[in-house]
Amino acid sequence: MTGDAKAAIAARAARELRPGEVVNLGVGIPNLIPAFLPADAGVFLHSENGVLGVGPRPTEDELDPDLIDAAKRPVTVLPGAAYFDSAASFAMIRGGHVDVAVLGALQVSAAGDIANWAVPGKDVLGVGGAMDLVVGARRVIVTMVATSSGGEKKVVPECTYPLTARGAADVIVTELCVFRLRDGELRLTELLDGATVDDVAAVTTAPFSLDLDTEEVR
Amino acid sequence: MTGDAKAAIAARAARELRPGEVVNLGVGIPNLIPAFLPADAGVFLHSENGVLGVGPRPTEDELDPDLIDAAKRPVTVLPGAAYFDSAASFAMIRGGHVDVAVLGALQVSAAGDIANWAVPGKDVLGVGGAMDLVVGARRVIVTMVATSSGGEKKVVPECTYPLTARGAADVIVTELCVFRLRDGELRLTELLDGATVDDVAAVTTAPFSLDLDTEEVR
Amino acid sequence: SAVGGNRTVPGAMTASRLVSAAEAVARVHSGDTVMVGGFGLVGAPLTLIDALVDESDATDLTIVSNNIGEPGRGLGRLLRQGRIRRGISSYFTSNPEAVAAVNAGELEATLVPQGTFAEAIRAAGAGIAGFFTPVGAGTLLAEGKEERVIGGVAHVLEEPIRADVALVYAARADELGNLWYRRTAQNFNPAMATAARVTVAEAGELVPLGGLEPESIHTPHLYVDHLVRSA
Amino acid sequence: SAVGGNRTVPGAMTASRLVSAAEAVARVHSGDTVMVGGFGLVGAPLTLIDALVDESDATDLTIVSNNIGEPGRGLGRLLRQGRIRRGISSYFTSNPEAVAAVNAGELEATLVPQGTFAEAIRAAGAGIAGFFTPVGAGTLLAEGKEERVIGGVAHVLEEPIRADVALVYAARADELGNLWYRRTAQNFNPAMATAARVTVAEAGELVPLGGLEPESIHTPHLYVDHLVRSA
Repeated sequence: MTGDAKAAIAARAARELRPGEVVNLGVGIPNLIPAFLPADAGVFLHSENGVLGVGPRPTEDELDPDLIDAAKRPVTVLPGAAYFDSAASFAMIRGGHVDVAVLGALQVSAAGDIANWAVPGKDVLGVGGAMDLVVGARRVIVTMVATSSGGEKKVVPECTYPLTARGAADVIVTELCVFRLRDGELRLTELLDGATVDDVAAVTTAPFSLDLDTEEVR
Repeated sequence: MTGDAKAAIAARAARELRPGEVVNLGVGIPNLIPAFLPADAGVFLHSENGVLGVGPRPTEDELDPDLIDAAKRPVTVLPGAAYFDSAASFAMIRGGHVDVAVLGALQVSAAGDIANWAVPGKDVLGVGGAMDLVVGARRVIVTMVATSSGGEKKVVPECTYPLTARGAADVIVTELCVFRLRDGELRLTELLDGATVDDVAAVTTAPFSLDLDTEEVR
Repeated sequence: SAVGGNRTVPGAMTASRLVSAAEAVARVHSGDTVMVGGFGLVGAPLTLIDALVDESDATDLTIVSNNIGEPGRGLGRLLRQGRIRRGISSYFTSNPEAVAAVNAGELEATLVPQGTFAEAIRAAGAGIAGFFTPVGAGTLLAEGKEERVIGGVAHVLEEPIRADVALVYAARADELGNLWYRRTAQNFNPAMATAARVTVAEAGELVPLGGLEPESIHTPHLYVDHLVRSA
Repeated sequence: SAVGGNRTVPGAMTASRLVSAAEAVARVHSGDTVMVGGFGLVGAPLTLIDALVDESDATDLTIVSNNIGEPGRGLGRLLRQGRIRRGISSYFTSNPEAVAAVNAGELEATLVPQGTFAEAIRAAGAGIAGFFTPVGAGTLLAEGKEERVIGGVAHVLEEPIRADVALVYAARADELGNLWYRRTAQNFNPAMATAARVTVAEAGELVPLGGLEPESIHTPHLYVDHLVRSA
């Protein structure tokens, strides 16, 4: 998968975010999203290591070892930003006060189950805030390429990888399409970049319904 | 009971407090204690409405409507004081970080059960922080006159008033004596102001043992 | 997400967050549970309470507040109007009219130890569905609650205390709704701001964006839906 | 009191609260559980960690920390000495040597979701004996834990995470031990400061009494037993 495709996924995911929303961005594709947010997007970025109001990457002069995001990258903050401790930060997440979490996944099931932290047979030694975010955020947007680098299809009838949480995904954005979980059902709501339903079906083992007509323009 | 007797109880209770300790004082007799603390007592006063480092009562000029103690009286703070919210304040109490709570009681049992918030047959509509304090504070000192204004004895075999907590009292200071709960047993450890063991026995229905010899000088 | 914690209205744009007290209390509907900050009247959102009394018809309310005001002051005014069906508090006794209303069968009283009250409100805001505390175990206030012995000590299971609307007071707010509380006027306000679907903050003073030290913001703006200036 | 929460050593007098790093880490004994603040190395008490590595023989330690340092840095140094028996963390993966130690059977790993990790540490400090959270329910990390359906949603009962000694870092401390944290160097430090029998705070800067705004003190001094200056 090319960087261009990943950027396209990020660009489409960026359009899911509404002014005023508090958004937590995971590592990988989600971290490309800020580049696609318009200047007046009005989105507040939350990082679970204890900051609300994350700004752009710092210049050399702005670098501060005490100011990082959850991916441990140096960041800046915008006016009106706040710092808080990890218990308070996760209280925001777990209490339902973060509007959107955008994150990558290894598999998403037809019921919205997410597997994004562990591969069977490998070490399961790092979970970080993944489980907290997918359970606590009001809306969970999964951004991922439709197949793994090994060719495995990722939108599946049932997750076979260790679960992060059940029924947690609300939206899935791949390079081909947008899926939405509505009424407990996986629906294909938008085709991207000239993809066809057949293109999507070819890389999707989960059953899904077509709901293209009802997709709202945002 | 005269104000002098109450002051004497407060004076004796003050001697239970050690330098560096964090102490929460209840309404009534406990609130007389600061007058009996030497200037170098080194005690930090905690008030459960959200302040550590309570100082003397304010002068007219120092009065600040935003600065009260849990008895809703105006106070001042000392250098190094901190303010915090009620959840944080009670986390200190309930987590065992307040060294001493000094409070009044209606009854204390031979096992250290405390009843101090409700009288049978009357409204039970105010508990405040009483239960949190007697359960959470490391050491609980009960200060009270030995009998109620109606002549009822207050150190009893079993509490008949609604309980605040079981087994919570560590020390009881009355106008006649000091009792300590040691090894689950109520022990008379000190006679005050010329009182005799018979004087104490006359107003105490709880069984108690004599432990006068082993009382440490503080 | 699989689980709904508290669902506040998505944060509005900066400009619209500041509203009148009347507009703010219009978010309160009959039958709602309303949290009100303050320890006695210290730190209580008096402008919002007065607006609720004078400019709202919402009735049959459950009030979550450490006290039910004082006679004819703060929530005591709402009580006199007979619009409070139930109170959840640690200390009704500070308002004799609240005690009288309970005895007359006009006010349902749920008494909670003050620390459990604060912790249960925090729990609601933090997505905690229940917690075990030794406080209250074996007392009248544990009646009807699940008990469990943990480490040899009796504990009681307490549930979170949530609300539809929280009315809080902060000495300072910036235009995004970040809040800073002064001295002991903080009390229950920060926890309550996290525990309702809709949080309205009354601010004594509005400061420009950046006017609050980022490390010293007590309530970050994601908890605040509407801002009202103190009258 | 009927119940012991955490039992720290009674606060020492002002003058004696400031100690050397070597004196402070002498409070750590073999077999102890030690909490160490920091998100990665940001906000980690590096002076204290280095003293633990170089000036203490305590071994067979259980380390509670979000990460086990980095290779040869921070707690990664202690790991190389083979003095960590068990780690309780949300992310071992950031130190490949920790992963290798687990796979070699030299390090016992307890993996906890990061929010549960923070909340469980707070719970220990706040006297909460257990809490129900939906996070982790139905996953590998809920194995062996009590599950309960609350409001139609599966929850797991989590226990508090306590320690014998907590090592935390704060940018500023006053002479009583009040602490103020800077930017994202706050992270797990405030919760950990509440959750151990003995709390040692490393301070980047010591300020005079009154030098911290009383509303902005993140960790009041009653949580701090010993203060150490950063090297």
